[in-house]
Amino acid sequence: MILLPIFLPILAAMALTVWGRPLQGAIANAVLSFFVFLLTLAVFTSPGSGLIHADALGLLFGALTGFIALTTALANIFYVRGAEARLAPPLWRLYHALCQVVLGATLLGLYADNIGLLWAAVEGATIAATFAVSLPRSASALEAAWKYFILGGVGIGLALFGTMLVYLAAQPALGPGFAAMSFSALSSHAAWMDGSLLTLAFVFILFGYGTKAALVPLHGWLPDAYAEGPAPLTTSLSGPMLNLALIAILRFRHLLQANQASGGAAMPPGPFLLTLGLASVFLVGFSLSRRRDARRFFGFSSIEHSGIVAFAFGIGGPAAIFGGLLHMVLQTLVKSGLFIALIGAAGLRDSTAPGHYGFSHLRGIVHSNKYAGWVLGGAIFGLVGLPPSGLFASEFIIISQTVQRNPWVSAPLGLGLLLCTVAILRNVGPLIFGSPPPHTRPQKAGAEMHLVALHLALAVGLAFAMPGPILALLSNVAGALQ
Amino acid sequence: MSLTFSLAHLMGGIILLCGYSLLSQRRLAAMIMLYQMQACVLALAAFWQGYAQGEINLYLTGIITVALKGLLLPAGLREIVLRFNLVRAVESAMPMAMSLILGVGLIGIAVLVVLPSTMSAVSLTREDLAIALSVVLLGLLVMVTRRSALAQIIGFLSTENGLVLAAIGMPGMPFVAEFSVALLVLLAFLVVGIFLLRIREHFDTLDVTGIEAIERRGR
Amino acid sequence: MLGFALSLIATLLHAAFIFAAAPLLMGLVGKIRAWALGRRGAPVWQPYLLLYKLLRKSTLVPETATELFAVWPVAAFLAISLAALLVPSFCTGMLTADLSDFITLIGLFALARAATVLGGLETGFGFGGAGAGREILFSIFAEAALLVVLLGFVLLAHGATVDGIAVAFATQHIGISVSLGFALAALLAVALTETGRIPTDNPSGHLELAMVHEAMVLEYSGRFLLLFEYAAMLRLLLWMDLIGTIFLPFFMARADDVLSWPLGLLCWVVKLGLMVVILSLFEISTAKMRVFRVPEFLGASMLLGFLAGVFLFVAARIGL
Amino acid sequence: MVGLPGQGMHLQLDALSLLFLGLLAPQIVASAVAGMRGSVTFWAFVLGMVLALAAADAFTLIFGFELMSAASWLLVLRGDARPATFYVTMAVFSGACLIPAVFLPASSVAFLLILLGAGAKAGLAPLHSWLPKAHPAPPAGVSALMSGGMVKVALYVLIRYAFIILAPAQQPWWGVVLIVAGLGSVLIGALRAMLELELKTVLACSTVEHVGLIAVGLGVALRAKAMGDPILAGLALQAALLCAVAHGLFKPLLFLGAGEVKHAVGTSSLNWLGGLMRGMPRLGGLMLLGAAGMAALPLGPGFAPEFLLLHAVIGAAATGGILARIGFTASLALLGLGAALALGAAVRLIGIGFLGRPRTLQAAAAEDIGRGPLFAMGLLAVLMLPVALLPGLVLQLLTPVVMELAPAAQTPPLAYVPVPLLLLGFLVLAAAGFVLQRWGVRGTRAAPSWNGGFGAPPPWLPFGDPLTQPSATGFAEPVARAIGQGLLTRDMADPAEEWVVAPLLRVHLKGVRLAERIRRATIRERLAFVFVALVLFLLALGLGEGG
Repeated sequence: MILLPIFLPILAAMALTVWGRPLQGAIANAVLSFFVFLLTLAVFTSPGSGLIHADALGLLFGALTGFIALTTALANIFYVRGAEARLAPPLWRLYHALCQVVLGATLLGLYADNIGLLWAAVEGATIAATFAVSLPRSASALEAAWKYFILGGVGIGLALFGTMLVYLAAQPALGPGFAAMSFSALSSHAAWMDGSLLTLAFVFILFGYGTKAALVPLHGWLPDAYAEGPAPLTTSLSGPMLNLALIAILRFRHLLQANQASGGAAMPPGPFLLTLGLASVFLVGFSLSRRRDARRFFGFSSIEHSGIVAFAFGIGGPAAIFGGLLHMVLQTLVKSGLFIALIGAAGLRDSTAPGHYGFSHLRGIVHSNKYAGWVLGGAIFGLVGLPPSGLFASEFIIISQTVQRNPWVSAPLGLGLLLCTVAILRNVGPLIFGSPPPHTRPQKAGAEMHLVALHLALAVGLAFAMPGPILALLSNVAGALQ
Repeated sequence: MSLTFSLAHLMGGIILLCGYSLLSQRRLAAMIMLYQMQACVLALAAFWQGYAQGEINLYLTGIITVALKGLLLPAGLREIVLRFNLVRAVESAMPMAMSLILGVGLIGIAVLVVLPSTMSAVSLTREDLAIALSVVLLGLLVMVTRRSALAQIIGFLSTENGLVLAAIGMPGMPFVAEFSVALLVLLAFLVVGIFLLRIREHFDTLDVTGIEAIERRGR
Repeated sequence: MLGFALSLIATLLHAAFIFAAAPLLMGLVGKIRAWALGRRGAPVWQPYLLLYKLLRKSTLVPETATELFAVWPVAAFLAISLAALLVPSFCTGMLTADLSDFITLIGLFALARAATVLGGLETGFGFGGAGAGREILFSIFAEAALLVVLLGFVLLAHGATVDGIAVAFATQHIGISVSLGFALAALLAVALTETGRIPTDNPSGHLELAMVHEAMVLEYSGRFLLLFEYAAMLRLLLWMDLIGTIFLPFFMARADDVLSWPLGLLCWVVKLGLMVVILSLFEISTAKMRVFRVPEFLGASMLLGFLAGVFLFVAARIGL
Repeated sequence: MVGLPGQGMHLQLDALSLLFLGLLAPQIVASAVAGMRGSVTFWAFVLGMVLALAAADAFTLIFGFELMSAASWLLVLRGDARPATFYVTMAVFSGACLIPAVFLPASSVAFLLILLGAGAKAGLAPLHSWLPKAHPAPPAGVSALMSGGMVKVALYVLIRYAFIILAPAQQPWWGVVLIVAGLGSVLIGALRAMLELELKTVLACSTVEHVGLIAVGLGVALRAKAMGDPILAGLALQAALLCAVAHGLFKPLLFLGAGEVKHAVGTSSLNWLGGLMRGMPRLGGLMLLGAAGMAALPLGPGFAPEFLLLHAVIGAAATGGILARIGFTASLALLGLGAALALGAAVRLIGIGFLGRPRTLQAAAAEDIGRGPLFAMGLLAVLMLPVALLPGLVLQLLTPVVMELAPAAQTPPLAYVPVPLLLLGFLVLAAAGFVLQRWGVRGTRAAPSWNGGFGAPPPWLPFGDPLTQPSATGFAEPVARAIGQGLLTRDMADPAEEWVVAPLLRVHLKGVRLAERIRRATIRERLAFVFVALVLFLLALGLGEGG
């Protein structure tokens, strides 16, 4: 049962590589994603067992991933209709196959209860994503893919080393064999593990998966990859991949914390995470103000949010972890919606080719289509921690926890958030309400804008009127992983 | 038992030596040569560990290693060098002596971080771990200090050798063969090099700085 | 009951006196100046004639003026006469005693000033605007200086009403302190500015460019001008009352015993006469200063008032 | 459950929040009637303010506060995009100061953070320079609510924390800091109000001044409370609260009026107005009332607070050490300067904008306001009457709030009683009227104005040559020369711009340059970042475990 959502897309990918015109591929992709979404919901009933069995965290983010994949695939249909001429049919097939591979690999990583499988999943997702980035075949796209490949490859290598070190550190507790690679076993035996080895392992894990999560200074690949690849796959669908990496970091951090809490020799994980988190927030805060390309711009903001989440994990404690997880969920919803809206907006300016996402080109969307303009504006506003944006709740929790547990780092965090918020909001004016480029005529907005509105509504609802079950689920996870 | 460890150390030492002397090379051919040697010794180490631990899939790992990394990849690299008649000399971002000193420093750090760990009830000793870690770091150093893409790839390959060295040392670790295969896929992508070909189409040299020309325009 | 009746009578007397004596005061000043300059000068009752003349003349309203043209003279006159009613002249303890808070007085001055300035801007002609701007500039420093000076009095008298200050200074022994001297100097400077006398302004000047007070009422005529003129006369008397009450509170009558009234009245007349003479002599002995010297002049007075306060604290031996 | 996950949001009303809500209500009605009814953002803005005032927990407070900031940012952005970024920067800054502050234990750090956060939002010097830019940007109704309401919400937060929540840790010097900031705001605000040309900007600057007055009152009260001086504390609190009430009434009135002027004339720059009293007498009369309050003239709504405040400062100068006393003497002088400048600003607003001759044909042709705005402004004007004529009564209504803020405080009756003054004035007027009617010639005669001897204007200038009448610039020129050059920068800009904003911008630019350098790194350099970071972490790890 649990294997279905993982391997259905991966197997279907093979078929998609050889079959179908672009539009058919897109539709098939959407249908598949729909089934996968249903399956991710079904998994709640039978979490499976053994190598692949999903815990609460995996289930939650699995469902989220399924949802994002579905909406992205739906928006992707409009995208393909608009941009069909831009890629050769075989490349389109490859592209849709890659969408499914990324989806399957991400789910595998989320559901796997084995650090080795997790690593393999991340590697697969990375390679697929690299391929996808290189698809447009333009010089800049190839260059972006090359960067992605080199940096991602190094990251994967480091992650593998860390994984092996964790295994090694678990020897005193669990001895050789699969047990020493299973999260559940590890976290229950963390106390008896070799603390110093575990710390060393955590550093490598942090750098390995931190590269996937694009924490500064490991972020080098992300902006270009976002900006150059075929939009839906490399932007909207990559949110779940960031989540996967962050969740991996969270799990390993928990091992370290548990070992240290029970008198082990491990160092506290806080300082490492706080350093990278703050570095991310600050660098983004300064980098955002000079961006002229929308996708690159919001790529940077993804880096910022990874940084915030890492920071929250670094603060530690159930509440902060809760805030971090909530932040991941909300930011994934908003960001994916935002990119869908961005593609739609670029469509309104009748060009969905990469490179046409420059702010100068998208100015004054509201003049092209009022609804689209407001939705896009709402999505951008949703990225900053000002109410009624949902992120206000998570950032409020995180900052309050920071003040209570580690007051001195709250000052730089506040400053960094201030920089990022202002840098994002100062683009809303020109982008949404500004004076449009000449010969801009009002047009009909695609139906994908409704998807974006759905995303935003979900984000706000989850933040300020969280249903009891989800609340219980999240707080249990946070309590277990503190 | 002591023989096991001493031989393992010996091979580890040789691998480290190759990794270190990669730093000092100025010619692509020599770097490829060194890498090939490193890979072969790695294969030997894999066999030896397999014999010592009685693990079949370690033999498998060894076979894969010698077949692909010992023979195929170097051949591919040489092919690339010949076909694109790349600049044979590798220009370095920092003075050779400097990078050598850094290399020593890295080894020191590796020892420093491994030292406090108590390897109780583990066949892999701290020395092996330190060696593997040093190889990994040295490989990264090569990637950082070399300007030509091929040299960077070689650095990456030797990093990956370090990983496998650590992997085969792991007592009864599952998936070791699978890991090495997965890594190999990565390397294969690198070296078979759709990228190199593509980049070849667009740029006359593999020198990565050439790519940055676009980047510098700022976006 | 009797006390109330007496103080009511005293208040009415006070009102009658000030409204009657204001023009006379102006006439005296002019006369004495003329004498000191060796001229015969206009008769002392000249101001009464002036007022009567204005009363009989027809009142012109410029076409460019708005409906509020008539409001400003009334408001100015109202504010000044209110202030004049509040400041005790010959006796303390009048009905207005509790209202005569110093800050209320300052507020009434501000009200009068605002009305005059608006009157100057009413028809939108150049001289009015120029005069208004200068008036505002002067007032800024004058008000600050006045407040600082007030502080000294309040600290000495433990009360903020002019009446209370007068009573306190008259009864309890304050003595001649350096701070009071500073305060007097500051208050005089402010008084000269507020009443528009030399050196800050020349009431008898005829060059519109140099005018301040006069410039603002140039467009007014007839009854409106009368109100302005009368307000100016009242203002002079009011300030003399103020200074006299605070610095020379000797022999001031008390409203609730009739027997002290004559002496109080006499002293009041003497005080006024004294100040008139001093004012006249001062006016002929100095020249009008340039407009942008005035802020320095008033700034200095503000500083004096400040020093008065400081010396007060020092004299009271207050530690850090 | 709505609100913070797991905690929800809680509301609760006490005397303080009721006072400020009551202060807000007429403004909201007025703004809605004046034309903001249809805007969703406006109602979100209102909701934010109400939430912040009625909040019982930190989350609700911050949520409302930030919602208020966000909504007003959008409104400013739609009005005029230029100041929006600066505004949102300050708004987020105040949020970033408040969120930590509400979670810190009662301490001086918490107070300073609150002061920074709430002060920045209220426009206290030196963090005020955004206010004269942002408040004029949106439609008049919003400007009115921002000046009259939003600023008050910020002050409410300041009051609630400084007087109630942080009371256990209170120090006398808290009050001193507040007083200094307040005096700075008074001086700069009043001076700029005297010099600015744009009508709405003048009003915004005067808002800065009044916030300063309130802050001085609060500071004196805070200091007195900490030093255990119940009378002074009561007096100063009365002054501050009454000032807030009065300002909350006449400032929205003035802003609405300014909006109507812009609507009728097409511009609200004083140099292009003039003679509006003729075309729009109703608006002119209402504006005159508001200006009287702004100038703190006796018998107007603004005088009683000023009166109380000056008495409070005098009272403060009568206590404490000699340095404190000298300081209060100086602050008295500064308040005097501020009051006179405010008078000048108000007179200039009326005299240049509404009196005199029209400077443009639009100004000459301006038509009077419609029913909606008239009702809105009339409502505020009517509510001003009790504050103006029965301040003692209003103060008695404020007593519970004073008691809540300073339980030991004593509230003596107000020494300034307008009614007898009014009576006296009535008698004087009656007498004067009688004389004039009895002996004077009756009636007036319209005649061409003397106009300083200028010749009659040519026929194509029906209202005379605008150049021959004093402009707003010319009217303010003496003050600009005498004081402006001393207090403002050379180009008559706000010193806060030069001393606070500009340096920060320079630092930010440095950061941006560095970030760009990092972004432009080649692949090798990016690898180097990763590598160096890894080595550093390992080094830290090794040393950490070694030591």
